[in-house]
Amino acid sequence: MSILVGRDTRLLVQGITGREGAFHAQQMQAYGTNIVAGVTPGKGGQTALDGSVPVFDSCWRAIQETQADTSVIYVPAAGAPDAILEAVGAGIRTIFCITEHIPALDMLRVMPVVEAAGARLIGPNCPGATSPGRAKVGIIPGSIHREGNVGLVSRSGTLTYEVVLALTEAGIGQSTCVGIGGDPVIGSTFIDILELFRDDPETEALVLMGEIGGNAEESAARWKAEHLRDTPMVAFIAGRTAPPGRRMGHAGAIISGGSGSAADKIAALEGAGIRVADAPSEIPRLLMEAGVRPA
Amino acid sequence: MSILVGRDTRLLVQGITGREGAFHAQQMQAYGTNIVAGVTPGKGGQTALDGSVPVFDSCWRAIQETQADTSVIYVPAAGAPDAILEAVGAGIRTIFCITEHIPALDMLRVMPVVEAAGARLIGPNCPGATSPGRAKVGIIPGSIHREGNVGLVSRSGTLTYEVVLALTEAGIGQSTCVGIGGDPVIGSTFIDILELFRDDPETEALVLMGEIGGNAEESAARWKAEHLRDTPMVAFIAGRTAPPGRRMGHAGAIISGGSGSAADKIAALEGAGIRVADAPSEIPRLLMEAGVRPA
Amino acid sequence: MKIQEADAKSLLAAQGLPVPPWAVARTASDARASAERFFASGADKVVIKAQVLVGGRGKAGGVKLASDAAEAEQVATAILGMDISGITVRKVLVAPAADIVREVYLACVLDRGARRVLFMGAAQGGVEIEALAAEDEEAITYIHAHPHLGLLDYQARLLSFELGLEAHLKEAVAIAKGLYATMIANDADLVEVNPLAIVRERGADGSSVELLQCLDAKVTLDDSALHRHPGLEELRDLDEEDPVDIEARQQGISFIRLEGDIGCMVNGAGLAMATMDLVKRAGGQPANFLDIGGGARADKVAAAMRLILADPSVRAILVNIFGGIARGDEVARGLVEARAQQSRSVPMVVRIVGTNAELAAEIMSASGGIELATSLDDAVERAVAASRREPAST
Amino acid sequence: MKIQEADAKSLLAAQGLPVPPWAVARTASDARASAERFFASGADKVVIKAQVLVGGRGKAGGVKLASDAAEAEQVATAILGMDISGITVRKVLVAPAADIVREVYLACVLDRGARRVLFMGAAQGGVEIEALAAEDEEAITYIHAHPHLGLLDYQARLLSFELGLEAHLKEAVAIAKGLYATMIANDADLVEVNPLAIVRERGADGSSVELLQCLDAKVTLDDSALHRHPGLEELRDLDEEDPVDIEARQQGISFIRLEGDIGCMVNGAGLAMATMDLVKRAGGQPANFLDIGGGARADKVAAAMRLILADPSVRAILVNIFGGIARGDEVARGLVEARAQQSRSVPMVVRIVGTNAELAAEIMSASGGIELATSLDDAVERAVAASRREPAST
Repeated sequence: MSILVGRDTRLLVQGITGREGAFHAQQMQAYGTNIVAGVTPGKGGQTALDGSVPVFDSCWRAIQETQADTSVIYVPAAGAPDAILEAVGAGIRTIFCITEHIPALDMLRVMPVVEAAGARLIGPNCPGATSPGRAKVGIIPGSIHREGNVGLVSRSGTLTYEVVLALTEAGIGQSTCVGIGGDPVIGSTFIDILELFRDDPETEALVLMGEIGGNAEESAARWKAEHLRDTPMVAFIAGRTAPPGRRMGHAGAIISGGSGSAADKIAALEGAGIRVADAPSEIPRLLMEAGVRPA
Repeated sequence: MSILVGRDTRLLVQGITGREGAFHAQQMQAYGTNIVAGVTPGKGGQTALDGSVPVFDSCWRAIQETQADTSVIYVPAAGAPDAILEAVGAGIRTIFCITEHIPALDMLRVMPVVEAAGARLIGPNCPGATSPGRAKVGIIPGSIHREGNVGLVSRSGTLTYEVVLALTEAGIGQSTCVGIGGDPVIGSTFIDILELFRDDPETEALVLMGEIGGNAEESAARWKAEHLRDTPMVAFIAGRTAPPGRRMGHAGAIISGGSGSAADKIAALEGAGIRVADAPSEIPRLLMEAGVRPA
Repeated sequence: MKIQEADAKSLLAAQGLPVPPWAVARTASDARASAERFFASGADKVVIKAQVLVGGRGKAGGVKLASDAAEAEQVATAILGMDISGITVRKVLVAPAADIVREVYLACVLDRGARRVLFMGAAQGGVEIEALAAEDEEAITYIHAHPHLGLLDYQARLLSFELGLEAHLKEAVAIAKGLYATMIANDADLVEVNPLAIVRERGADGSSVELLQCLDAKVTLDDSALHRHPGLEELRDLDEEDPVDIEARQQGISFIRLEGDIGCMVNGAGLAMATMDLVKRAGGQPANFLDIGGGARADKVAAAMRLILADPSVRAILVNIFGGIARGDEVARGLVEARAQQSRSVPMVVRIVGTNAELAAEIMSASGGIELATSLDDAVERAVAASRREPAST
Repeated sequence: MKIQEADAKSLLAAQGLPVPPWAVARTASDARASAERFFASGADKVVIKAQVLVGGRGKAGGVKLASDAAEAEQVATAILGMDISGITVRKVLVAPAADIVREVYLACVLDRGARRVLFMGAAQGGVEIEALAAEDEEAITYIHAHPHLGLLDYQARLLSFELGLEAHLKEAVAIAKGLYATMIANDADLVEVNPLAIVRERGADGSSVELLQCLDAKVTLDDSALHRHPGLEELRDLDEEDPVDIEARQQGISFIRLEGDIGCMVNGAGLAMATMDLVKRAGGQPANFLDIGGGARADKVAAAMRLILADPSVRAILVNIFGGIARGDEVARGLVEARAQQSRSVPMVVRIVGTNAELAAEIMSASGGIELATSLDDAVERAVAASRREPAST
């Protein structure tokens, strides 16, 4: 098994005819993801991916015709909040928003609608999720994965790839790798994803990739201590050397008002019995010390 | 037992220092209702009802100090939507809004907040509810009641009193009498109240007072046929002789676009096995024919 | 409150919606002058439409085309003064006739059951939505706006696609959102554009362009919200209102004149309807619906009495007051006073129950000329009987 | 984006909030002229405040009173050019000094965890909220605005009562709602008024009146939303920005200069932070944070190289690119090109992995002068070693 995306996923790609959407749709399909529909308003009736995927004017029509159950959004920031609302309104319950630079107040308005519908949003400004050997949704390079039983959740993009590659090279496969995004306001938190991993029988160990800013890592540490006491878990926090008050790329990555520092996060994680790696390359070793067996 | 209001009710009166609020607070207290607090912003620290009830600036403070669990609103229309939101925000879960002439779009904005909090709003533009011998909340004259086992729910004000008096004079007591209000957008429907009566062991028969406009009576009839098959129920529909297209006083009482007529409603009620009275004075007889015994 | 088409169009235009130009005329010569202006600015024909607040004006002959100014005057002459469902036409709207490619229907309305604003759209316009719904329910697209965020962009697009307006997507989205904006800005219950039309116009370079226009507009306003839109109260069409309706409104009395001869004065809308129903059931004919409202003060009672007696058909008056907020003695005093000022003698049956009912009975007995009833049924019976008696000579 | 106090005050005033008059001066004589105007219109004293985007200006001596124009000029002279936390003061704000009765704190901020706008209020103003929170958590009232309806009336009242502003309820409610309006109108992350003060003013008749005024204002804006507020981009204070920061922004590169000597070029913010951390762990000192962003094109790579080399302290460059969206060969080509244009010779260690990594390695090997690393750890070690080597003579 896996979480969020898998062999049963029927994927809808919003913005499939755009440059980003078209490129990644091709990559996802090549990986084996079952893309059943695309949506670009005004291009209904066309096809994408060499005629293999029908394009619709609206999510509503796309779902009526294809029973898509998961959506991924490559729509530019100005239209992305509406694209999320459209997916929710059409009945999609798992939505990945890859788009970056969505204003935070737009997300504040969108989230209550997502929640009221009982839908799950991952992102925005996230790399998506890959269940190796099953499906990938988003932009994580498919080639770096290996099938296995380690679940990974991360606030970063390329740093996630770095760790996935390190795991794969060490012979440690992954059940699902999830990037939740680096924005201040995101749809799914570490805890939301950890809950899914808890309920996945194939996930036997966890990796959490955090960074400075906010207190999501601290909350996740408390939750893990309470609900996942027996699952081995290793973490990494990026930004140990970041100066306070400066935004480190991600809008969410800023140490402000004496909170959000790497030191606080590491202390919270270690306090919850989670080993914190000094470098991404250390993570495989720490997992093995915690009992994970490479293939 | 009874529904909505009873001996345990700890009532907060919003607008207690206004003309209407002060008069009805006195009436309610005289009936035996446990009024624990009043709210009028800017008059915190004063008292009402001859010093027996403290007045607070906010619902939040009132609840902190008095553990009020039910609220009744006598605030003018311009401030009433905010008063509802304040009660909800402070944690009150049963709110009666007596105020009339609240714009419908204001209620559209308020209702999702009420629902999201899991609160119950009765009204606006409603006379409130009385559980005879226990408590009255709102403006229904206390003297017309008699304790008993008939539950009454109505869209009207004085028409409700008419029927209550007829029941009382015929020796038929009431468990609770609830006026849900005659506006197009109201917080609790017939069905919401019927559900409460269903779960009240003391309520053995029901009276539903409907009127033209909308289709709340039709929905209630279907619900009753499905969920309250064995409970005797009598109904009355006001407006049999009303001409279409004219608003009969209540903003909600209008026959439009071929729907909302008394004939349709009566047919739906009778189809659900509910006896429909031709006159309010007939209701006691129909109840007795259905097995209700007068005291 | 219903408002005239021309006023509804102003409200739409104020929200930036595309409404072709129009003029309102009260006389045929004004209509001709307006038509001349439209012909001068390039119109091939003009349309002249009766301005009345009732439906069915098209079928009644209240909408006509004219090809030149003389014909416009002739048509306006025919329409002005026409009777449509009992309303005399006092104004016409004059507008250039559009070159219509296709008509669709678009409206938003308060959906009380769902507690949402409901958009309704149909690819077929120009017909009544109720008729269309009865014929083919599938022909109508229904979408609920979000209660806080309004009509979302994707919902507006969805409507546009379902209406077959994909070639005009941006315009159609803006119009749908504009309908919502009109609703919110004015506290409307209903904003209907029927037809919303694709019309052909000549571009600056002589080529033909197609664009969307709101050719008709219907807006009804929430009476409870009028006070916060002072400008909208002015749109009330006093021409179509009875003077008694105006007085009733000013007094805060709900009053609707009917065909019968028994004047009713009741407190509470539900009880007022039930009282009417009982009159009819007892073989009488109610002359009106009248809800005097809460806390009926003496002056309000007197005003209600004037409203009832303004109807010469009234042969008996039935007063039914259930005192709760209203105090019976005050109502009684008002009745006695009104009775004293009454210009013609009409039998009056009064039933007052509730707060201070005994005091009320004393006051009325002392005054005389008022028949007291013991119950609602008794009051109704007495009033029906009274309405059949020969009027006493004054 | 941070903006200066004077600009923040303009944004508040634009929402109708009560902000006393102010002027901005870049020279002491301008400050004197402004002070003279305020004295002429009745001020007893003026306050002169350094305009810098860092905190703690009060403690640093950047806020001073003056009792006459000469003193104002003297104070302005002292403040202008002053260094506050590494920033040179280039502007001062001049305003009439208020007669303060009491100061409170009021702010709204984006609460990321709750996904709501959070209002914070304290009856004690003029101090830093973090300090106050650390001292007495109970002293602060927290209220979340509704995500769609904003700060509700009752919430604004509640804040006002908790802040002890019951004597100014209407004003306080309007100000709290105005803070929210300022946030929404400008897509702000933070709108802070500290102090919000009850000030005493002379009324027209000479009597003294008390009213609420926003005496200081701090607003930060959401960079992701700046594009939809074209006017706000102009508020960016280029005086306080490094020229390299300006270039970085124009290129869409996230760049922060640090103290060290190893220039870093990385794609992705998380990986860029991790790379810095690893450099420090290996005993080196990163000279910067640099996230080149997604799909790093050759020209962007060249620009990043210019940004890094503009720092004379840089003694080695570490490039770490994990190709996903970014194609390794394009990055390599950009690096080779930039290397060719480089004015001074700095050792460069490159690690490229992912899409087209082999092709990238070929391109860089062919060019020469670039040290290729096999892993991130390897790259970091090599870069730290290179930073310690004596520079080669050019």
